[in-house]
Amino acid sequence: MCDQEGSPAIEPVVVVSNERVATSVCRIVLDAPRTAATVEPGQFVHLRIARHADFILRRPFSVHRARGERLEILYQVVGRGTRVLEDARSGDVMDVIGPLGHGWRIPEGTSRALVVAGGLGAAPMGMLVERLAERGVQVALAQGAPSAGRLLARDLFDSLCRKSVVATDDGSAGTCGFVTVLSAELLDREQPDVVYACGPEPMQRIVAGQCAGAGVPCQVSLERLMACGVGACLSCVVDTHDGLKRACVDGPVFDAADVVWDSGDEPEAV
Amino acid sequence: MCDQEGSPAIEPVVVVSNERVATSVCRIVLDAPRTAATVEPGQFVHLRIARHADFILRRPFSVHRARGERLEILYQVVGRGTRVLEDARSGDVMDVIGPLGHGWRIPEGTSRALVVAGGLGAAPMGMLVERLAERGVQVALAQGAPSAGRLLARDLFDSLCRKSVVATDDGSAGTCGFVTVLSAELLDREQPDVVYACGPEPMQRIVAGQCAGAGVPCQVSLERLMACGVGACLSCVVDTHDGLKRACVDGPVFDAADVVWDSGDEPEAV
Amino acid sequence: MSSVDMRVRLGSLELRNPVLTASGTFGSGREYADFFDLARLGAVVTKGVSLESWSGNPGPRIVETPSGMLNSIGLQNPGVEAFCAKDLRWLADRDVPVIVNVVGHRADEYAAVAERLEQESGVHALEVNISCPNVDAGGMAFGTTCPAAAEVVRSVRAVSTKTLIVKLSPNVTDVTEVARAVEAEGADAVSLINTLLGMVIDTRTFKPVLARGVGGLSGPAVRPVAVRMVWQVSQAVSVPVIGMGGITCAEDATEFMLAGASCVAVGTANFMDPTTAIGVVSGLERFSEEHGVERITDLVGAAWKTK
Amino acid sequence: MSSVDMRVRLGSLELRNPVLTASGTFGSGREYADFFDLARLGAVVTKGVSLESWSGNPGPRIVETPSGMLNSIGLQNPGVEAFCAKDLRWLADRDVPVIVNVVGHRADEYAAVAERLEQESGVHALEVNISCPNVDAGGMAFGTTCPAAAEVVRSVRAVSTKTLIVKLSPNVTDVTEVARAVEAEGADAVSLINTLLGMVIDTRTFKPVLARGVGGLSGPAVRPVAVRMVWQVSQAVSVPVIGMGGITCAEDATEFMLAGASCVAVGTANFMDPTTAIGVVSGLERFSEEHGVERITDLVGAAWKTK
Ligand SMILES: Cc1cc2nc3c(=O)[nH]c(=O)nc-3n(C[C@H](O)[C@H](O)[C@H](O)COP(=O)(O)OP(=O)(O)OC[C@H]3O[C@@H](n4cnc5c(N)ncnc54)[C@H](O)[C@@H]3O)c2cc1C
Ligand SMILES: Cc1cc2nc3c(=O)[nH]c(=O)nc-3n(C[C@H](O)[C@H](O)[C@H](O)COP(=O)(O)OP(=O)(O)OC[C@H]3O[C@@H](n4cnc5c(N)ncnc54)[C@H](O)[C@@H]3O)c2cc1C
Ligand SMILES: Cc1cc2nc3c(=O)[nH]c(=O)nc-3n(C[C@H](O)[C@H](O)[C@H](O)COP(=O)(O)O)c2cc1C
Ligand SMILES: Cc1cc2nc3c(=O)[nH]c(=O)nc-3n(C[C@H](O)[C@H](O)[C@H](O)COP(=O)(O)O)c2cc1C
Ligand code: FES
Ligand code: FES
Repeated sequence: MCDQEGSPAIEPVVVVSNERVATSVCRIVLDAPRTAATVEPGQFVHLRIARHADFILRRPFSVHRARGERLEILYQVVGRGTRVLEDARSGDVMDVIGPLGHGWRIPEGTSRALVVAGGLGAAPMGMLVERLAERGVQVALAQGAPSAGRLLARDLFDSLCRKSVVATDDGSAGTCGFVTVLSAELLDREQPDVVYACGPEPMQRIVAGQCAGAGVPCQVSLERLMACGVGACLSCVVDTHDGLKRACVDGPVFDAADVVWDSGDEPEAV
Repeated sequence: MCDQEGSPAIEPVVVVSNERVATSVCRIVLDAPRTAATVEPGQFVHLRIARHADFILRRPFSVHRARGERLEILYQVVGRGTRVLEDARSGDVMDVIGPLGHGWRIPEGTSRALVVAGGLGAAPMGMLVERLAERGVQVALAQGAPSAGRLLARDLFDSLCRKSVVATDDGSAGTCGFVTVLSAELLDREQPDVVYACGPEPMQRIVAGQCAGAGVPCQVSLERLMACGVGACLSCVVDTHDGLKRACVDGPVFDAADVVWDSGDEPEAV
Repeated sequence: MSSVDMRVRLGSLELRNPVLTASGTFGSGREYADFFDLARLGAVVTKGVSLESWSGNPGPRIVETPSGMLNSIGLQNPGVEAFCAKDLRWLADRDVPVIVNVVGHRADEYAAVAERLEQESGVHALEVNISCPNVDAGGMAFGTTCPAAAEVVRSVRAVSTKTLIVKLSPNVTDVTEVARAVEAEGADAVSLINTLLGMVIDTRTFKPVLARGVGGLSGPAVRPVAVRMVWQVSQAVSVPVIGMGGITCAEDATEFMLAGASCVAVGTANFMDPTTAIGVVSGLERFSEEHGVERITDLVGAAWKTK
Repeated sequence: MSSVDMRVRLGSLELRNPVLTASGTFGSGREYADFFDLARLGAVVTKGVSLESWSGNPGPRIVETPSGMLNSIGLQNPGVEAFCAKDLRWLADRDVPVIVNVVGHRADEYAAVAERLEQESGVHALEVNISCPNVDAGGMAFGTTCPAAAEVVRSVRAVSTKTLIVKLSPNVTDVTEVARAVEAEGADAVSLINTLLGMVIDTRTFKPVLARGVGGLSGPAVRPVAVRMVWQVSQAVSVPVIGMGGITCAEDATEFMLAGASCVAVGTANFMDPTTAIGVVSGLERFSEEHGVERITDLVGAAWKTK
């Protein structure tokens, strides 16, 4: 899809709506004609949440959906910026740089795809699932979250996926456990031509391993702290077998096989 | 009045209204029961306009009027803080430290007073004129501004003052020229027992000189950049014949005769 | 009541908690007594006190900067006698340890102030300020070279039995050198950072905003520099470090303690919210409880100790 | 069209306006070509280039701070050969002067890079970076002592006929000493400030946020320190000064020019708004017109010259 990806620009955007859709997760809809018209699945925007605030950097957010002139973003409230974003009211003006990065790729002749989303990893999957459905690809989707209250975009996924299953850490919905249990099953049962994974890095690493084992190509969307978002500052590097890459322009989507995953002794897991 | 001045406290306040009342001047009404109940004419509040902004200090504003549980502030939009303040909407929450400072004093047996206000110098005169009227003091008021569109609180002053005249630099209202022309006249014609002056420092210096000449006691309200507002940081010092004083606690109102006025070669004048 | 042991030691002095006020930002404490009970603080650090009265610098004395401010107060103070008669007398009844910030133009002036304060039982410690950027003679001039710093500390140490804290300047190539030099002269603790030398120019007048031209930068803007220096100094000396620079809340204070500070001081933030310091006290307590920290001192230097 | 003469000189190099990009914040310019025509800049300053390729530091490499950020990129770059083949080739067609930021672990490495670039007509000036706080060997180590700084500049000067700019570190007691030392070795200009050494500690992990621990502080937070140092250095040396540190708009840039900077560079602000630099160009032009300034150079040092 990369060839179709439009060149980035700064676009002033107007907040259309901004409300909570799950525990500590909100959906903000932005009026952003230019970006909405050119963004591809898996790309992101670099959002300037506030001017004259005590934090200066933009914040990168995947585009969950683009409908008409509007962008839809799902964001989790984790720190200063997202706390300020949560207070945005309809009519507020901000600006984005976008569309940015290389998104999901749909290999020629793909007929079956498996989508694995952990937590906010569901955010970049909205446009992807829509595109896959358009292309007549049969989609199986496995979503994981800490609890039922944190599952995202269920209606969208249920309506567009042939199979859509969930796992929660506390068992409050679907299978009790990590989404990686479901991905293992589905990888085996659905025999997908390609797997798309996004979520906490340890989860992506595990899914990448499962796909490597099954010999199925896997794409992952990686998160890094980003300053410029356009490839200039080298703050977002990802270690790949082909050297250091920039998540903002060479990614955020990478072939899992290219990524040099770190040891995996992180505390968290999904 | 000082003895009556309440001890300062931090009070969360809610914006009731905030609108433009003159060229580049707005009036904000704050719901602030404690401060409104204890503030005396000439005192000020130290307003925290925003948290998490790139500017960190509070901003000092005179209380123009205190009615019931509400404070009325007249402020000119001059920089970062007041630009942000201008965007405040009703319902927004801020906090003030107040009431602060020593306000206007009404000497025993005052029967006639002259009030001289230049520009935003009208702000601290609202409560003063109200108090003088309550005490049955006959008030003559001279107000100056660059142009008619910048005259403030006309209705209040006209309704409470026996005599209320204006001067504008461009002659668009009242006398064409500086308010100091009017103050000279009124000082002579009204024979006031006391004169109250607030406005740009050069104007206050001139009025102070006129009063000294006429042998009439004069009080002035001086502005200084303020960090703490409570007497701790020494950023607001005023040079007096009795040594350095702090505008925030020893003032902002001083006896003009105590102030060591600087040379007076400032560019501006009123 | 809290289970956390909040007590900390500075030389022979024990404080009920590690939260102090930064010199010059809290007056003599009196100005903030309307807002909370000073006895809830670890100690009050007074503004700079000199032998004779100093009139400070002409105004404007402050200007705001992004997430910070510049000040050029210039150590205005009534001199040690008036200080003892007024501020110290008032503080005596407040049940809070008092640390007096000492300034001078020459080493012997510092010593003279220390000598005068030696008689005052109400003074629990001295903070020798060799790092004020706002005076021409003395101040920072002493804090930026090891020999000069050592000389001042030596002369004060010679006349004072009180806990001796030396306030270090961040405007140096290697802050650990000066820290070692003053430790060698008998300092019981070091405090840092004082302000970073800065300037703001008014594009309307084409002149610096501050009458004196330069001023000292403080506030959240300097916090990363302060944390870095506390990290360096706490590993270079064995005496306790008092960390400050942009602390606005308990989380900021925790950063300093993890970096190696045994105590923290709240300065510019007092102007933003007069209750910041006690908020830091309760916040540190809560943080320690949540993290199962029994003694607040267990946090000190955790960022490098457990390395 | 504007009546203001915006041209400035750096040694033998004439720039069409005084606005540059700060090294490391603008890539090779290519990354920002989508946002505006680079030919509108005074010059593009590239990221640091070393003899061989450097892989930089592990991540996280950045963290935000109040009105600023820390970075510990560590001069990741493909080495001078790859730089010439890719970035320089691309820049060649852009009708904008190119200033290459040069880094090395040893003086002879700096010289080797300079020697290689001597052949490149597409390189208009070198900015010798002796002030990067993010590498162990070299970098800031050279910028904090006069002899080391002098040695690097001498070795580069010996092999390069290009306009030589030396980038100074703010992490020193007296920045004017280093400035004089490099001027004496033939520097055609000095640029400052590089980043202030800082640290942020994560109170959840008890460890520094940056993998390397310390990083370089940049952004609006440091502006007052930068303006002060430009003010000092521009009065201490006779070569032009390139001022930077927290510039976000024309007014900020004006402060630097009034303080004594002949040119200004926009760094961290590019991340906030990619069009900041050209906004500064037009803003400086407007400001000059409004103030009846015919030559932009008339602003340089006005804050102290007219004293
Ligand atoms: C390409 C890309 C796409 C993203 N898409 C989404 C999305 O669709 N929805 C969503 O909720 N989040 C998304 N993120 C993460 C999002 O950018 C961060 O959560 C956000 O920047 C946090 O900002 P803050 O000011 O609230 O937190 P901060 O106060 O800046 O930091 C709070 C915590 O969040 C972490 N954090 C900050 N920035 C990032 C970052 N860029 N990546 C990972 N962790 C970070 C910090 O390390 C810290 O632990 C994306 C990140 C990238 C790189
Ligand atoms: C006791 C007192 C009472 C005041 N009452 C009023 C009032 O009723 N209405 C009103 O409009 N203003 C009043 N002021 C002035 C007001 O505080 C400033 O205009 C305001 O702080 C400017 O904030 P800013 O962020 O918009 O401007 P900044 O960006 O901070 O500065 C913009 C310009 O305003 C000047 N300025 C900033 N603070 C002050 C200050 N404290 N005093 C004088 N000039 C300042 C600066 O020097 C600069 O030139 C009062 C000041 C004091 C000390
Ligand atoms: C207005 C003001 C006055 C100060 N006066 C003194 C002083 O008299 N003696 C001193 O050692 N430090 C003085 N300082 C420095 C502070 O004590 C502190 O070291 C510095 O401000 C950094 O902390 P902060 O960022 O929390 O303010 C002063 C700081 C400010 C802002
Ligand atoms: C991400 C980043 C990378 C940088 N890389 C370099 C570099 O390679 N060489 C250099 O001399 N300075 C480098 N700097 C310092 C800047 O060029 C500049 O001196 C400093 O950031 C201050 O300017 P600013 O506040 O406008 O960013 C870098 C700064 C940042 C933020
Ligand atoms: S965020 Fe700057 S290079 Fe990726
Ligand atoms: S503002 Fe701090 S003493 Fe007056």
